Parts: sequence; C-alpha cells; structure tokens
Amino acid sequence: MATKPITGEQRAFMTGNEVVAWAALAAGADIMYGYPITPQNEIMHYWTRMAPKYERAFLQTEDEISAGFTTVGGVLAGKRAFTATAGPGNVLMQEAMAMAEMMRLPTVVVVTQRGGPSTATVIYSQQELNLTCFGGNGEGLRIVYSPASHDELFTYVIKAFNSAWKYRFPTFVLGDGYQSKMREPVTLFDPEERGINMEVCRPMVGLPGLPGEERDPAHLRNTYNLEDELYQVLTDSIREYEAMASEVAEWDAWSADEAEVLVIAHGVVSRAARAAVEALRQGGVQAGYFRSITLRPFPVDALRPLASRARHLLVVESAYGQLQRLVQASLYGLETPVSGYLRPGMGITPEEVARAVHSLI
Amino acid sequence: MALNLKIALAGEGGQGVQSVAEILTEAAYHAGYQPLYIPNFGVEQRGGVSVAFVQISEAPVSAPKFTTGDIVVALSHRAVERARQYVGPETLLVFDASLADDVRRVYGEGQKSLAVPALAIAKEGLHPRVFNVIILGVLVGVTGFLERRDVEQALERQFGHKFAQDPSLKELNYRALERGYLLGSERLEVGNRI
Amino acid sequence: MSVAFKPITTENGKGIFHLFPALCKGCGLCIEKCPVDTIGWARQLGAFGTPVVEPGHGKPCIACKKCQLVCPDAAIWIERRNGQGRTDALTAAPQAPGNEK
Amino acid sequence: MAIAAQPQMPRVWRAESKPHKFCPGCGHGIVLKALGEAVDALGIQERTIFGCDIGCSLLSWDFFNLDTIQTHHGRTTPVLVGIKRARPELVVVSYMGDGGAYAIGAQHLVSSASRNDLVTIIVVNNTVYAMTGGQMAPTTLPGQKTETTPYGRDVELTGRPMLGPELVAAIAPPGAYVARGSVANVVQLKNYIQKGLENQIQGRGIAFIEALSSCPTNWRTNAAETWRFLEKEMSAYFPVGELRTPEEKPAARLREVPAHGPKP
Repeated sequence: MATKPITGEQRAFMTGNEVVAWAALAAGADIMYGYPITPQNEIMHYWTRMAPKYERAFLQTEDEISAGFTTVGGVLAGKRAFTATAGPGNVLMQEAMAMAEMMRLPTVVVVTQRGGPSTATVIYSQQELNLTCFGGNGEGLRIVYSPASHDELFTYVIKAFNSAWKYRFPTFVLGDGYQSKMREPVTLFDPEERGINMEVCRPMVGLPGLPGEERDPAHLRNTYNLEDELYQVLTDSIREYEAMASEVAEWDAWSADEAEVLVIAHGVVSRAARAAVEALRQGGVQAGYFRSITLRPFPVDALRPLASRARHLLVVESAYGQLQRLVQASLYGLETPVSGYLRPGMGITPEEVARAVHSLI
Repeated sequence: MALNLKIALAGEGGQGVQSVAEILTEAAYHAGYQPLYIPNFGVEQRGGVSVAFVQISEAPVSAPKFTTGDIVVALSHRAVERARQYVGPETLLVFDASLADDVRRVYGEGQKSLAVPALAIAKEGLHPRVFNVIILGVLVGVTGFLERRDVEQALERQFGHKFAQDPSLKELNYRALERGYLLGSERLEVGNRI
Repeated sequence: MSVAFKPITTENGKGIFHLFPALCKGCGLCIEKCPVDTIGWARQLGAFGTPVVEPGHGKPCIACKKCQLVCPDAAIWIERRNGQGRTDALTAAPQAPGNEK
Repeated sequence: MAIAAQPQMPRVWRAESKPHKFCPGCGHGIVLKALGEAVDALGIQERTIFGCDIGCSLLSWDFFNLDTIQTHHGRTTPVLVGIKRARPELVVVSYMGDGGAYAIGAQHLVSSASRNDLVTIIVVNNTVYAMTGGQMAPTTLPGQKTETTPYGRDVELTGRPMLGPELVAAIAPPGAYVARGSVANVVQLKNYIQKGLENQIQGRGIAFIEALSSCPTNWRTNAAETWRFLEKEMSAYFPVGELRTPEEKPAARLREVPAHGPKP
C-alpha cells in the first residue's frame, strides 16, 4: 500500500474541485469513474494526476449513464467507488442512482450544480436539489449533504463514503460551481488521525467460496414480478431510511430562537444568509439563521420548533423554490408564514438577503 | 474595523486579471489572511470579458460574490462597461490611463478613481507581458496590507518555473511590481481603513 | 444436486431416453431435430400442463443426442444402451485441467 | 437402490431455479446451457460474475450458481466493466438481448469495444423485443412482421438490421474475439463462448459473441417453423462464424498506434 496522501493537518489554499479530489484520496476511495462536464472537470483532473501515486484507479466512460453504472459496478465489487457530475450529466446519472436506490448500493456522487434547466450555464445554481434528492423513479431514499465551505466539502466527501457504506443508501455531496471554482483556505486531514474510522467496504459479488455449494450465490435484482414483492422490499428500505434519519440529519442554526425573521438556506447561499443575519442583529433586527446541511433526510425535527417560534420564515436559494418546498412540506400545519427570496441560477449576496429581510418587517 | 476587502478585476482574456487575483490571494493567504477568489467562467473558453472576484478578510469570507467592490479594476474598453455593476459611490475605480475617455463616459466626472499608465509603462520601460504585474503592484500599494515579500513569494510560486528558465524574466517582473507599487502607494487609501 | 427430478425412462433402439416432466415445457424443438423421427408427443403432461415427449414414434433411436442438445430446459438425457457411463458431458467438451474442485 | 437418473444440466446451473422462467422453445435456455458448459469446462465458477440486462434476459437473474446482477436496459456492460476495473481477477459476463446491445446500450458496446474492455459480452439475437410483446428490434429482418411493423419491416423507413459482430469486429483493437453462433449449433456456440471467456482470462481484449436465437412466442411459430426461420432466414442474413480471433493480424484499417501528442 502506498503512503497516505495526507499526514497531520495541512492548511491549503485551493479550489473546491481540488478539495474534493483530496478528500476522496484521504477517504481511501479506490476508483473514480467519470465523464467530463463543467464545472466538475477538475475533480477528474486532480484525481487522475494524484491517483496513480496512491494506487487508485480511474476510468473515463462514454457518458454519465455509464459513469453511474460503472460506479455501481465498483461498489458491487466492494470498492469505495465514486463519480462526479453536474447539470445535464446529473440528469443522465439518475438512471444508475435509481438502481442504487432500489438495490441499496453505497454509491457516492459529487454534484457540482450548474445553471438549469437544460444546458443553461456552466457556472452555478442550486437547481439540482430536486433532482439529487428525488431523482429517478422512486422515493428519494438517498443521503444528500450540502456543504457550504471548502472545509465542509472536505469533511462531507469523507463522510459521504462512510454514510453510504454504513446505511447503504446512495449518497450525494451537493456542491455547486462556485464552490468548485473558488479558492479559499481549507484544512486537509487524515480521517484516521481525527478519529474517523472509515466504514469497511464489503463486496456484494465475487465473494469467497463456491456459490451454490459452499454458500448461496448472490442473486441481486431490481426487477420484481409482483406488486406485493416490491412493496415489501420498499417498506423495509423506507423503515430503515426513517430509522437512520435522526442519526444522519444535520443542520446549523444561529440566533434562531424567537426570531422575527428566520432565514433558511443551504449550501453556499447559507454563507450570505449567515452574514446578513449577523449584520441585521448588529443593527438591532431580531433575525435568525437556519441551515440544512442534509437535504435528505431533511432536519424536520430541528426546524419545526424554531419555525413555530419565529414570526416569519424567509427561504433564500439560487433556485425557484426547491428548498422552499422542502421547508413547507416539513412545516405543514404551522401557521408561520413562509416567503422566498428565489434567484434561480444566480448568486446571492448578504446585502440582498438583508434587504429581503427588511422587506418583511 | 478589521480588514474586509472586496476587489473586482475586469479585463480581456489575455490581460491576465485572473493571474493578478490568484497571486494577490495567494500572497494574502500566506500572510495569514482568509482570502476568497472566484473567477467568472462561462461556456466560452475565450472571447468574453474576464472578471475576477477577490475578497480578503481576517475572518472567513461569507458569499463568494459581492454586490459592490471596494476596488474595481477595469483594463479594457469592454471591461469599463462590464465592471459598472460592481462600482458604488465609495468604490475606487482603478483603470488604465488609456481608458480615461471611456471611464468619463460611463462613470461621469465624480467617480473616485485612479488612472494608472500601466500599458504605457509596460510598453516603454518594461515589456507588454508584465502589464498585469504592474496592476498587481498598484493593488498592493493601494491596499497597503501586504508586505512586498509576501507578494514576491507568491510571484515565485506562480512563475517560479519560468523564472528558472529565464532569470531575466524574474527581474522584469520584480521591476514591474515595484513600479506598480510606487504608483499605488501614493494613493494608499483603502488600506487606511484598517 | 440438492433438487431431484423424477425421470420417465424409455428404452428405444440404441438409446435410453430419460425425460424429466417437471422440466419439459412441450416446445417440440426436439421432435423437429430428431433425424429418425422417433420423438413424438406423449400422454403425460409436463411443467406447463402440456404434453411431454417420448421416443417410439418413428424409426428406432440412434442415440445421437441431438434432442438432448437442443432442449432449452435440460429435460432430456440420452444414455447409450451399449453400457457407457451415465454421466456424459452434454457437448462432449474435454475437461480443462484444474477444473475439479 | 440405484440413484434415479438426473438431468444433465451444466454443473453451474442452479437446479433450484429450474424449470427456468423462459417460454417453451425459447433459445435463451440453449444459450445459457452453452455458457454453463463453457464455465464448467474452464473451472471458473468461483470467480465468474454474471450480469443480465432488461428484456427476457433478466429472467436469468437466478439462473446460475454464480453471483449475478440484474441491471437496467442496456447498462449491463458498464456495470460489469465497473466491476472488472475494480476487481480484475474476476471473470465478468455481460448477457443481454439485441435491443440492449444494439439500441439502448449501443454507446456502451461501441465504447467497450474501442477500449478493448476485458468483458465477455453475449448477445441473444431473436429479432424482436420479446418481453415487451414482440416489437421491432434493431435485428428485425427486412419484411418481418412485428407489433410495430405490422405490414413487415420497411428498411427505407426503419433501416436495415444491425450487424453487431461485424460492427464490433470493425472497431475493436487487436486482441479482440468476435463470433456469431446459433442455438441451432450448440457445440459451436459453446466453443465460441468458451474462447470468449478465455480471451478475457488471458487479458487479450474484449470478447463479443452473438447467438442467433428463437422466440416462438412472439414469432408465433411452431417448432418446425421456429427452426426454419432461425436456420434459413436468420442465418442467411446473419452469417455464423468467427469474425475476429485474438491471434489474427488486425485489419489493414486498424492502424498501428504509436504515442501521439502535440509537443509540450
């Protein structure tokens, strides 16, 4: 085994795509499968430069359908496998992720959201929330992390591998083009040195022993003949999903109790939201801040009590209500009014958030 | 008040605004600040106005882009127009002296600004390719929060392999940096707020 | 084999014709491939409630095994009556070395 | 008491799942018998991974005593390529119909062929989309009636039947093994499949075997008609034989590949 890619805590100033590649290396990812699409490309660029030095592999596939399905193959073979995509590539990726959801395969996908729908821009958005959380022809039994900084990008890519292999739901890190392309300081670390134990990856096929004699063959399928059979399988998965939800759900809040306006955001937009709320508080406005770190499962139990004690809720996102719908569904039955500052495909600054809060009071 | 600088740089593809942003933020990072730099990028590999968004702070920076810059740098005709949206009443507009007419047309007479004859200096005394390093020097001079040494080390990290091949290049870059620094430090005003 | 299939065994010509009704779906591919037309429909019903096949309808069986070869369901096994062993690889392939576990 | 005679199934067949799920007279059973015999002959049961597609091929998901993955339509090859890249010691078999290979999964076939992926692909060509009820497939013969070509396939409107092995043989790099067999000649088909598995095991390149097969259900044929259509009409359009062997010198069209690249 080659030496560890990272020893000790290493401070660096780099782009988010570089951070993702380092995180995957640090997490012990064995193989990346990928297809070029902006703004994800540099994840592959950094990975292909560093991977051979640490005996890791890469395959460039013919499209994102294949990138998704080869990743499925990698995890079936018992390897910590991942891929990365964005926008129209994420659309194609959903086919394989639906299979991963059905068969409970621990795939890891890093999504670097770009403008949508269609080809739109290669720059930035938060418009892939619906697709990433609920893509495919299923129920959205996935884990979706939404990091907001390079430090979190590093941490949650590592965590994504662990959550995927622990809970066996396809796991996504929902970044965006801004995070991909921007440079900011980050601390890289070796997970083990921080006391993070990587989940053991066990193969689902190619197991030892002669199948049919020394053990049962693994017969893995995603097709069922009867609605009862499917219902049973899904009921079991849903039960397990709901059981792990409280363990997995993560959020962040600041001065959120008894807020006159509780600002709700996720991902990179939450930085603007937090900055705005801090400025508003300094100016004497009773603003609060809540951020969903996991979009699936959504931190309903954390949000509901805060929302019930707030006068207004303001959802801020670079999409047209994708987060707002999650929030509203979570808060069904509460009377606190929910407004949105919705800017599909556009970056959001603290000044804009502050203005939007002022318009509510 | 703690340092919290917002700089937008706009120029044509080949003018090197992204390099200026990269070197400036590298220098700031190694000097112990928390910089954030994001280039604008689109589907065109070439041809558009290139904009770099730089923020340098003592605490982690919030949003990657901003509404109004403390300093906005415009280095071409198109950039003068394109940068308008980031210029507020308090913004210091840094532009190449050759663009004075454009600046007057777009911003009127009242805009706080600094005309830098960078193109002229580069062509006459130095070399056109170090045009952007003169601008870098101006920014270091105007903001006043970085040591020359920090910037030189960042230049070294960026261009070290080229300097090794051609030592005269290093000398050329250092002189360009010095010229810009002298021009900028005469107008040290943003840094005064530190 | 952990599952046992019950054969109907018929001796005919040079062959011992083992037919496994639980496997025979009555497709009739074997009937068409038999060079001596010995195979035909039987009264016995098979896996899908359709008639299975049996020898004795044409000339005597020559134990050529074509029926066994083309049966998609492995429902036929032809043994030669001249006393060769019971297990014969279907396609008479030589065993690769190291095959035996 | 003597043990009663038992069916001569390939050893790797899973008796517990027999009778299998294919229709009476379906060629899948014959192709899977040939594959089973080849796996037995090579003694690779313990390290072979079987992947099946959508379409009737999915009915083989519990066919063998092999670790098996039933994937999506057209996506079996990428899944198995993913496995092979992660675990090169395994032998991977990608099993699908003509629709999965030549229509919805064609880009994967072309790309795996040009990469010379170490995978053994077996395509069952029965000229129809069978599981969905007998629509036109990429391999439907000119004039052949299907549910979506009720007056017969019009090649002017719908193109000519796809020649899969010819396609792969034309683009695969040296080391590839490409053949077309038929369920009408099981011994030959088994030999082709065995060579295809050996090609992968020896690390030479992709192995691609098309098997001409039958679909009495959707053809609406009796046994005699089934054989006639397969052996006369299909075989006339789709010639049986080996198209590429790994020893073969690459065709003149396949250029030598020195390292290229603009000077840095």
